[in-house]
Amino acid sequence: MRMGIAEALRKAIHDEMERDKSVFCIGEDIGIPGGYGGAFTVTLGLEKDFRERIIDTPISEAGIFGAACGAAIMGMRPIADVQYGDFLFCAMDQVVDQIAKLRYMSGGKLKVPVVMRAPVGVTGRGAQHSQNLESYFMSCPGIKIVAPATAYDAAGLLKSAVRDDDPVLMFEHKLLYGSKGIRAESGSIDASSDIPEDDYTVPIGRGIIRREGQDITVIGSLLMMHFSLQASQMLEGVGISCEVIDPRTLWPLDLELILGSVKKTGRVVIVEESPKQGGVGAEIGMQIAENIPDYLLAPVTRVAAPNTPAPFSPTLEKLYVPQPERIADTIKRLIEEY
Amino acid sequence: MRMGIAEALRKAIHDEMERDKSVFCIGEDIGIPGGYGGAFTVTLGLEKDFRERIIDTPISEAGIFGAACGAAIMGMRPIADVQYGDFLFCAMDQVVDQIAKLRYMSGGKLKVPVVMRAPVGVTGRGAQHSQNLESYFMSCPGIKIVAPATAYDAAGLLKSAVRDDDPVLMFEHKLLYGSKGIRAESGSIDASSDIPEDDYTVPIGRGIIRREGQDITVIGSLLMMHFSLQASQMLEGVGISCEVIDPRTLWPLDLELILGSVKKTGRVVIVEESPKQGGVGAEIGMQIAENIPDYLLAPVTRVAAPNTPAPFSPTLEKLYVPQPERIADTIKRLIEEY
Amino acid sequence: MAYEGIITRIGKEKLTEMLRRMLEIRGFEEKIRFLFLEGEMPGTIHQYIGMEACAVGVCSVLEKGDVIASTHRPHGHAIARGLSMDAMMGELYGRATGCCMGKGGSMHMGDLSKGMLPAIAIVGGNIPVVTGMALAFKLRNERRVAVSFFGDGASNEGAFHEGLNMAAVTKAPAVFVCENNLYGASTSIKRALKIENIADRALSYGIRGDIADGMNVLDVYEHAKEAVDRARSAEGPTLLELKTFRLCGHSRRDPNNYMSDEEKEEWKNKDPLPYFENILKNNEIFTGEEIADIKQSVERSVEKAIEFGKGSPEPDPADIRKGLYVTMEVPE
Amino acid sequence: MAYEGIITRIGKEKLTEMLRRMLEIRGFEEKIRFLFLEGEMPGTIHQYIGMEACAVGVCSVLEKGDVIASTHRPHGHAIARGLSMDAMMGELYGRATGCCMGKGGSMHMGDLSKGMLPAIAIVGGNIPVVTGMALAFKLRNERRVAVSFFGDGASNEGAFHEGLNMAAVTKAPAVFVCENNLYGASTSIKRALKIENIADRALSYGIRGDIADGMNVLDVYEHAKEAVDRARSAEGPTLLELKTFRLCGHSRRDPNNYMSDEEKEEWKNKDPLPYFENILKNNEIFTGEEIADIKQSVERSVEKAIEFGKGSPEPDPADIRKGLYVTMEVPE
Ligand SMILES: Cc1ncc(C[n+]2csc(CCOP(=O)(O)OP(=O)(O)O)c2C)c(N)n1
Ligand SMILES: Cc1ncc(C[n+]2csc(CCOP(=O)(O)OP(=O)(O)O)c2C)c(N)n1
Ligand SMILES: [Mg+2]
Ligand SMILES: [Mg+2]
Repeated sequence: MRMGIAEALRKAIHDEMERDKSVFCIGEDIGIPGGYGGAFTVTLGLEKDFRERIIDTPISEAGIFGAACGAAIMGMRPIADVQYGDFLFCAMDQVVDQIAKLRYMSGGKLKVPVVMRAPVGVTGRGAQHSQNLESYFMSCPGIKIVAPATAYDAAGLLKSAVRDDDPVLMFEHKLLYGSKGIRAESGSIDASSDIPEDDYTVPIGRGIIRREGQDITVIGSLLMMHFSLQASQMLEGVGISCEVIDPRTLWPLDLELILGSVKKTGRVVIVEESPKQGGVGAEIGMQIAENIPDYLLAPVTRVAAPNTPAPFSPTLEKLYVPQPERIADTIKRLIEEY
Repeated sequence: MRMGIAEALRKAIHDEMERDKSVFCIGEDIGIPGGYGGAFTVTLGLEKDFRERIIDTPISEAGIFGAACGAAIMGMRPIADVQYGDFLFCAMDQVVDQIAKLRYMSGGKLKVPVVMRAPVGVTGRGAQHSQNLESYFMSCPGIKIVAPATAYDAAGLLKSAVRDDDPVLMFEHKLLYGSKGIRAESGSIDASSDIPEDDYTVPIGRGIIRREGQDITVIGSLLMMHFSLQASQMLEGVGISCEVIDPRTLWPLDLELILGSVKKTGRVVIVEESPKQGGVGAEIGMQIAENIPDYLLAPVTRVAAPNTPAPFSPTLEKLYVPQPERIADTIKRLIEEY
Repeated sequence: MAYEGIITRIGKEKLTEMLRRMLEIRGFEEKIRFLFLEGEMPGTIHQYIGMEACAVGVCSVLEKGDVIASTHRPHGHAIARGLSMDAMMGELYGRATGCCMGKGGSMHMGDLSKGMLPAIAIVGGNIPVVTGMALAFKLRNERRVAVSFFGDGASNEGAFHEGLNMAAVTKAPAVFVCENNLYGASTSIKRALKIENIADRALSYGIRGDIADGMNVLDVYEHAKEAVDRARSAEGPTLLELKTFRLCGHSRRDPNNYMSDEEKEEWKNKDPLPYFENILKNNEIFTGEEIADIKQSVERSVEKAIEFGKGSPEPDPADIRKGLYVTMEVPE
Repeated sequence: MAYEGIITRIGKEKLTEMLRRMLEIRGFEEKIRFLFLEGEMPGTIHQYIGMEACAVGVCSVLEKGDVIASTHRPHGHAIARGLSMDAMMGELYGRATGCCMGKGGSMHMGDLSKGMLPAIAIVGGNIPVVTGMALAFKLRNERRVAVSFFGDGASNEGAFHEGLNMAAVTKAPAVFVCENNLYGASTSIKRALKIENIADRALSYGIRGDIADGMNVLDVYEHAKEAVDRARSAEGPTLLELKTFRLCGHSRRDPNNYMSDEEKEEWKNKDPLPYFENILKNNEIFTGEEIADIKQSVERSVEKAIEFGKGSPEPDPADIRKGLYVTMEVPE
């Protein structure tokens, strides 16, 4: 059935909760009758089937992620979420110091199978509701990071994450949810997929080539994957053939896929929605520059937001987020110059 | 006078508090009579001269950094500290969302001149007291990040930070403090300098060449600067001439200095004490790879800790932190191969 | 006659201002609600309809040098503190004339030069910041007060705990105003905390806790006055709980389906505006016609503000990199 | 005879174990203190001398399936919970035989298979985690209890507030044991909070607060029993404050110069070990000689543990990359 990301995630969570009694959801406003099902309707209605296992909490992010940590250690499979990724900062210690480290500190004796869900993206709400936090967690050993750009991947990765014995942090994009009704987002992009009725998973750690091409590799996650595809389409007209890679998992990176593509094309652009400084693009880019410098016909190049917080003004916001045009321009320039 | 970093910082803070009544210190155990002067004696005894302006707080990191933020906006010049850098995670929201963003959100109408001090380094205390948090803040627009490796720079940068109208985050290294008495650290490295009696500053945003060389550029901060110097000395014997750069400021990077050096040597190794993943080295390395790919005779190379938390065992810890030998080996290999 | 004493004490001039501000908030919020639903205004909004007595009651006791901090729901506080509706509307439209030059938006409304920190949309996030603002006043021996507005939901955040405790131990001249509107987004306080009165949490910090009727601007005024006076006289912070209610959705398009009809009805009957208007009429401060006149004038100001906002220039593209650092350009 | 009732209720076997555990803690801590000062042991330590009655009193009421979580000062809790001193010593020496295979160290002592989470050295950090452990028990309808140990200082952390409140609203079977030793590092509670009893903070969460004499293991036992029983019977969490004191420095080499001599003297006189020994002697549970015998035996165990630790193999260099992920190698 055709589903948007919100709907596909809802189904995947439902499936997992049905399959495994140790799965539960914990977060703010996730299962209030008459409420929203979380900030973007992902858990809407789940409380009807699983009242005990949809835990609505006070507004206490450190409490939520700490509780998820403890429950996971005791054998549960919590799915904890924040309404906006930005609020992970309020739970940062619990995520980075407890969830990510406890297993290592224990000498590998315990497990912390937490799933953490966090909506990201610059979407008309100003600086404190617009951050793409991926880069903050790229420095954190002990967690896996996934970032699905389609409904198929979202559901498949969610299931993998729930079944994974390690902590998994899943970034979702507000403009890709396809949330409906009062929770619809303006400026949304269609990320819906045909979701099989039968159980399936998408493996953590595997990227995917969204479009094959010869001249240049373009790497982008979440919204930037879609914008990269759009840019590639634009460039088709001028005879530039782009290979678009969706890493899907940011840690561990699917280096084999990435390096393989860049070996073929010799050029690479990494597209990020967040500021360039210390971004995910730095790590991906360095992996390429370190590992296959001899294949590079052009410098590894990043397209990213300016090194500022997100401005509110829609005009400025549009300049802030790399648009397909800007991505295409960069690619064109790179092909022309090298 | 010859001083270690702790002592030099103490003098610098004293000087600044004397010079400007709006400067005050806020933190845990920083000015308790009979206490420690903070975790590493930096503020020891300052309460005798400035009782009102040395504010000992409850154990409340979000409270400390939030309060520093508010006071700074109202015209004060707070110096806020955590006992170990790791605890910044407890204050992460206040640092990243408030301190770093409020000026931008205000349309540039207010200022947040906070100085934040955080000791880092892997020093025999296990996973939660050993993190080098630089990389977590490299993604955060709105703050400046400094990391002095010598007493001269520590005092000079502290003064610059206090006088700077923007928020400055200063990372200090536990093994470089030269703390004395009951607070001495085993395994310490001498980072003392002659500190002029007269006022001086070290500019934020300027790196320094610690040793000139021809064959390769080695970039390292804090303890890794000292280890890089040691590695260079080892390599002298085998005829390899290293240029060692101490960035001193991590954001904004002194790209002119770094790129200039790499243009000259054609090779670069970036040394980090923390895990390689998403590290500061990724950003520095990408800047080099993006900007001057044609000058590179060898791939930009990182030497870093493994992608794990810090283990407690001293044997493992020593393998975890890049030692001068490992740095030297990497350099040698690079020179041999390219 | 009820409220005679306080009415006399406050005086007609101030009462007029209070009524006007409350009407401005109501008029402003109703207008932009419409503009949002029409899709003409960008972003998201959290509105203050029904809570007007809280902001106006508290801000009416403040002096010029005082400062307030707000939340994701800041329009009411901004108007009550005296920000111009023009500059607010400019901000909502994301224009260069906005009080934050278009950089902030609805959730970061504020203007420090008017005594209001740009609002902090992280729930609970402004609380330690207000402690620090108050601390600055205390360190400089200034008789100024810092006021934090936040919700019932915010009182469950760690920042609330740390901020109040730190204000308590430093005896900072701060007032912590908890607008208890019984819900944090869709979550009833019954689910979020096991006590009836958030003011009782003051006991954890050894500070004063107090409660006022957040639907009655005069009651808010009296209790706020006591709290602010105490802070100003170095008697320490107060946690002041205002019992109130949202007569609107949590954020735009929220139909409040998680509230019962009886509950909505009950609170609708306590609407602070007719309540206050009646007191004023009963005490012969205003006639019905005079109030109608004020309403008309308010409506004109709101219309004017909308015109101003809509007609204002967009920020310059170069602005994106402006106003971050004081001392340097944004590095590439 | 004082304490007759409870002495009878607990019974000799358990009393023996309690005394032995307390002596083990004391003996262990005094020995490693020496080893640290000699520079023979790596890392840093926070010791439990003087607080033995707290850990032992609480852990004595726990059952096998229960779980505790500790802090930067975990040795006492670990011994009280029944971890082997050998494995602890192995950990302190950073050896492969340590209870965390040498990866944790002093501040992360623990062993979940023994009912103790590896200690969390972030002050206040274990509190929400314990709420979650208790929540797991509740969700599965298991009659198990989770216990958090933390200090007076920790009660000022946001994590305390969020963790307790969440336990309250979920009615999680948890007990929050605040060891109030009057200092957080060098900071007196007088500087850090404005109330006398941390137990009063329970009022903020609508849960039960209680206070026991942390220098008297029998009093701790009684109050802990009530709290644990209530948690086990789904009556909700308790904040249990134990009034206690450090009869040692905060961390190694700390001379406690921030404490007054009178204060130190006063508390030294309340040393929980002689206090308990006297009760046992007065109640004719043990003679002085029997106690001396136990002490000797404890001393031998500690010596043996040191030998074990020192003599244990270093971790394998490859271990550095082991035990992080369950499902994959550490990526390069
Ligand atoms: C730290 C944080 N968590 C969650 C949110 C999302 N959020 C925005 S408003 C809100 C409810 C706030 O409730 P309350 O504090 O009672 O204020 P009210 O909205 O009722 O005025 C939530 C959960 C947020 N902005 N910040
Ligand atoms: C979040 C955090 N802040 C600060 C510290 C540094 N620190 C370690 S122990 C300690 C004092 C703790 O006091 P308390 O909670 O009373 O426990 P006690 O040491 O007295 O047992 C401090 C400040 C820390 N480990 N974690
Ligand atoms: Mg509310
Ligand atoms: Mg204590």
